[in-house]
Amino acid sequence: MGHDTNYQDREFKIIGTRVKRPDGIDKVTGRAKYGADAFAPGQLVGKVLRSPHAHAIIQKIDISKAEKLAGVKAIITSADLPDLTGSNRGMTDILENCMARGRALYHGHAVAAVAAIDEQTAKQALKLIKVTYKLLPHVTDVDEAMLPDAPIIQDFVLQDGKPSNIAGISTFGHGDVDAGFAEADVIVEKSYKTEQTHQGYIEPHACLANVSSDGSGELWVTTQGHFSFRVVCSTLLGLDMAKLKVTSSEIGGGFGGKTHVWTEPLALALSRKANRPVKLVMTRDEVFKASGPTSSTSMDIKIGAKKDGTITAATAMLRYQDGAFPGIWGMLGAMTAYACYDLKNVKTVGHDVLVNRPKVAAYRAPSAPMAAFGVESTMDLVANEIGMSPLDFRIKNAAKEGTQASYGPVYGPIGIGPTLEAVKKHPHMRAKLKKNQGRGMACGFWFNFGGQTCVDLNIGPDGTVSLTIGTIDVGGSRASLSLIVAEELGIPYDQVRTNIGDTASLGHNDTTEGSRGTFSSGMAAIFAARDAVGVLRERAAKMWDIPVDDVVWADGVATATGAKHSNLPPLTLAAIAAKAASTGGPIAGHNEVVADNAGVSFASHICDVEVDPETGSTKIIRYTVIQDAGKAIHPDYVEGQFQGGAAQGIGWALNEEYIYGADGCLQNTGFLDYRIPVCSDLPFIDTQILEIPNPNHPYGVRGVGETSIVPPLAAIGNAVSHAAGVRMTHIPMSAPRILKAIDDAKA
Amino acid sequence: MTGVLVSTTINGDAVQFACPTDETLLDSLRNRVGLTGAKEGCGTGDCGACSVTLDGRLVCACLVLGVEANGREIGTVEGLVEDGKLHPLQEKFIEHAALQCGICTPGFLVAAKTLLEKNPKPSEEQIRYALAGNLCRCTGYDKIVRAVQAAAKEMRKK
Amino acid sequence: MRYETPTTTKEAATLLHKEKGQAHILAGGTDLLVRMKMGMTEPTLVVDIKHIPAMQAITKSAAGFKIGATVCGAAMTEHAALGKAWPGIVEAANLIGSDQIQGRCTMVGNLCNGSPAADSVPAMIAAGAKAIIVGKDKRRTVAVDKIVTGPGKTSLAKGEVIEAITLPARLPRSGDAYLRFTPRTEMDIAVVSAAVNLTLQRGVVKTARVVLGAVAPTAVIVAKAAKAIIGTKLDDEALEKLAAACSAACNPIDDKRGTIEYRTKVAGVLAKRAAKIAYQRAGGTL
Amino acid sequence: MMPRISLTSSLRDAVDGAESIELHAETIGEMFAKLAERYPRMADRIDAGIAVAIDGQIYRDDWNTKIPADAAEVFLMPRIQGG
Repeated sequence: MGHDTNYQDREFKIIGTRVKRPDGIDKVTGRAKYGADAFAPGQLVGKVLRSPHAHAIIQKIDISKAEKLAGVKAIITSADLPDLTGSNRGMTDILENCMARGRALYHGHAVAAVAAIDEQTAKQALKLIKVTYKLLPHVTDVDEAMLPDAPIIQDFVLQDGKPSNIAGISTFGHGDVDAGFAEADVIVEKSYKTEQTHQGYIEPHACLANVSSDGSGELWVTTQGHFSFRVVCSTLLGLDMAKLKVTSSEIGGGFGGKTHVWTEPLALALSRKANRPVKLVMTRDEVFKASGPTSSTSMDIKIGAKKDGTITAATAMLRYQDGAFPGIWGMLGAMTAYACYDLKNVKTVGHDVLVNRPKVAAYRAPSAPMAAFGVESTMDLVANEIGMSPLDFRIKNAAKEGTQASYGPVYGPIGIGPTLEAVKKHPHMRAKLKKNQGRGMACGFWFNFGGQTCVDLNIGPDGTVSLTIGTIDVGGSRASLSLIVAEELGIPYDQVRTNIGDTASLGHNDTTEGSRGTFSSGMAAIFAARDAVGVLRERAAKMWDIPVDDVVWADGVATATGAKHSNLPPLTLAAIAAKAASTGGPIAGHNEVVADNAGVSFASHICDVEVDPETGSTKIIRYTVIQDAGKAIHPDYVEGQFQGGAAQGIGWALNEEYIYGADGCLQNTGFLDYRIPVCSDLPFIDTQILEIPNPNHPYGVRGVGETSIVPPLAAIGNAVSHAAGVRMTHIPMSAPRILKAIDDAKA
Repeated sequence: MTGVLVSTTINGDAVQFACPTDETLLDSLRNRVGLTGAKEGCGTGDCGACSVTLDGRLVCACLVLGVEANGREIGTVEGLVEDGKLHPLQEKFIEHAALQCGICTPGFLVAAKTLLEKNPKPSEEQIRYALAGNLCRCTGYDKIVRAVQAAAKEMRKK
Repeated sequence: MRYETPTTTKEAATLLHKEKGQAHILAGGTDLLVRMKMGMTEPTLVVDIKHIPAMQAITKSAAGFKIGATVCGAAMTEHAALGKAWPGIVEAANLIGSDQIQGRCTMVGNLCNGSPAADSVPAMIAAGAKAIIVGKDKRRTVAVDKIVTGPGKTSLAKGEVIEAITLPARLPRSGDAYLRFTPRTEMDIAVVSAAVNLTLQRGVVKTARVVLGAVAPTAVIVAKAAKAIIGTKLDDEALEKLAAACSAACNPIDDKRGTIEYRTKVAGVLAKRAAKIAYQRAGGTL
Repeated sequence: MMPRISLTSSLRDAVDGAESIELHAETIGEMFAKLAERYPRMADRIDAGIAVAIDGQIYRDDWNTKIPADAAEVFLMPRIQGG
């Protein structure tokens, strides 16, 4: 506490330079160790048996034959896990999602798990487990799940005292929307649907669990939050938190999907039962069926405006599915829907709806892209109706400092206006379009979070610096954090190495979500470095035998101030470190902080598409991302976040979707039919970083990771409407949907 | 389960391993030879994270049986470094920030190396199509394509 | 699982014939290993045919081309003479998967897998390709369009192995083309596809064959579509008739990859476009 | 001076339907303590997680955060999750 988190305007020496990342060499040589790359002596192979049905009572699980198979060392079902029924609902849901208790709630829901001496034996054992199911009616569509006669997914969910699939209704807004619509010259009302998508990280979930008979354990795992995994796993399995050491592997992508546990508690339980290490790696098929994709949605958007372009009222009725367990996804949609605009009268309602699909998890700015698709598509329609350019219409209504956000509070300084002005000036907006091509733009918002953070900075006897952090590195943050420490200490970047500590070597760190990695660990690193500078000054003072107040630290050296000390040559970090033993011992800096205020973030995207009017096929011709990043510590990796988010949004807009059959089973459980964009699908993605400093970070850093996935759905929808003359209201805008819209428009 | 002994050449070294006949080359490389650079992203040939070369041809190691390697030459990402020096593609991937999480990187490097050996001066479009079998979810491919272009230029200088 | 590497086609045929369990041929493995991974098949015998010299080469003779059963897609792309004579076949084979898949996949595998959406099959049928089939006791040669009888089903008897595909000698002023629709630009399965092979005489289409993929349980030869363009210079009216005939010949299903409506309509669009490309390749000017 | 504390609609049932409340507190922690004392049903909501926006800046965790005497607005909203 007591650290000044306010932004201080300053000239940076190396912040903002494009240095090489420290983990680069391991990652280009194949040496980097990811979740599935670990090995422990005597390790077993873990495998999970999953429900082939969308909804069924599990009447009996007969493991007798499987148990007898040579090489099988442990089999677990829900009976081997604690029954949390009636205790903390959140933990119960997590556990029952990891392993079905009594009822399989979705196709792919785990019902049993096996540990065996090798892959072949484990697979064989799964086949020998006989599960007797009694099929129940299922529902996978969000609108159908809200109908009065829909099959009920969870008994504890009630609306007006009656069983329901509506797990939550969240209302936001202010003003009087009825009065606002009455004032409007133009009102546009439109319904939209978006299909379920998956984060699509290339690395499947993988872990290596090792629980000893004394109740201590280790977990090596690919995760966005090893500290949170420790909390959840130890709670679920009744282990002492301090006795469970969780180490995060290199992470092969997460995007929110690795913020939750899926098979890790099962691996620990298997290891405990078998008394041997268990490696459990999900197949791609399992990742699609049984990790945490995003919601499919159904929405009604209504916007009214005056002829001069002033929006008088806006509403959004949002229905988001949560999968089989309650979540907050509809609520987040309702909070973010109109966050870009300055509205006098606004009301949004988010429904969280249960269906027979996997438990929804966060996916990059969770819930915001869908609501933005509805709102930003309707914004274009209103602009067209009143004869204003969609860009000017947005500029006129953009939120600014002092605007009451549609989700409640009043904004401080924010960046939506500057991104829109940048769109106006961007050469992309003036580029000529050819036949069958169209241009669209859209805006997006995300909150960004900070959270509990803790770092250690240790100075080695040779004066090199090691920073240990507890947030994981999804996209180059170790480079950014080394830059921050080097900047603070005034030393070369190469002299700093950032490592990720395990749960035994640092205090609790919140999960790396909400675009918080560089923001919050960066803040803690600054304070830890300043802490270390204090120690370095003390040590220099001791070496010189002068008062510490006469020592200043600048440009990587301690200098004695004052005429009395003019004969003292400056002491380098290495020189002070070399004498550490005789001046008080190891030199270190520490910081523990709750890094709130990551700063809300806004982006505006411009997109050109070409639509083949005979096949409905859409090609992205040009794409530009403009986003407020606050200070960009390492511009390459800021651009990388912008480009990656945009690419995910493009995939979502055009092709990606979960396809469920009438039997409630997921039909596309691989990368062949769940189509994430390939290299030849995309153009170069232009980026423009706006650096509007975050007033609540010493360097002005904001979260940057998520917002860029928000605008693409609508930007592409708006571009398609200009290219093909049809307004698409169903995501993905696949070729068959576009061709049908074109044909329907002709008829 | 039937096991066989396989004698093969990996990155120029003679290697022997025993494996079940139905095991994939990817599993043999990772679990028996200890080369974990090739990754399993899908196991069905759809992501390219396990790209290796088999007698010089680019393949997905998950779609080759371990036994098929007998008497043949395998190249993996671990073989890209020569005489302790990074391959220009490896240099440029780091320099151009062409990786974020890095899980797809080994596959991209092996695929890009195969491309540049066949076509030292590929167009942007040729690069994009040649790398279409390698999925990346972090970068939007932008910096990957630029890194391959830069490496090609660098290699032409030599 | 037994793994065998015979060195003659007959030896392979005998091994397959004798096997009582689940026997599979392994050439490129790009379908077989996926099915093994997904638990769709658990072979007791896998016969790797890549050690059979008779299957390994592309040869050109007065009779045309012979493409061995283990020749991978990449090797076809690298064969300049084949690409010059049969660009449609090569582009179809080249569309099967990524460069990684191309390093392994074979046209014969693509054919014998029996998928209605197989890319190389419509192109082979349009070209009048034949399959040389070797059994335990005898050899036979059959037109490619007689091989696949339904999704995943072929007319091959137990133990029969396709050794090679033959393509007829190329007449002057001939051209072929293959187009498919996929949601992505690469790494995808045809939602609908069309192959056209034609020969010109003074700019007029003299002979033609039009074949559609992914619109019925097997590839469909559309004789009416060929008839619509024979005797024309591929004017708009002929092309519209061709498209209408193609759409009329479709008998597709609704599935995760496309709708009946979409496949039916786009089959005609692709056939028109493929016809134009084939026409230009044959030396015609539109 | 006593800043007005506004609540998002989903929290209002816990404070007898009030849209806003007048309450003196110097920190977020003190505000939560006083809220829970005055409205017992708020205790569960606070445990479940509430984010606090002070003049537009969102705080999720740090209960020591000072509420400036001249704060124009203190807004209580659901604690949210990111990706």
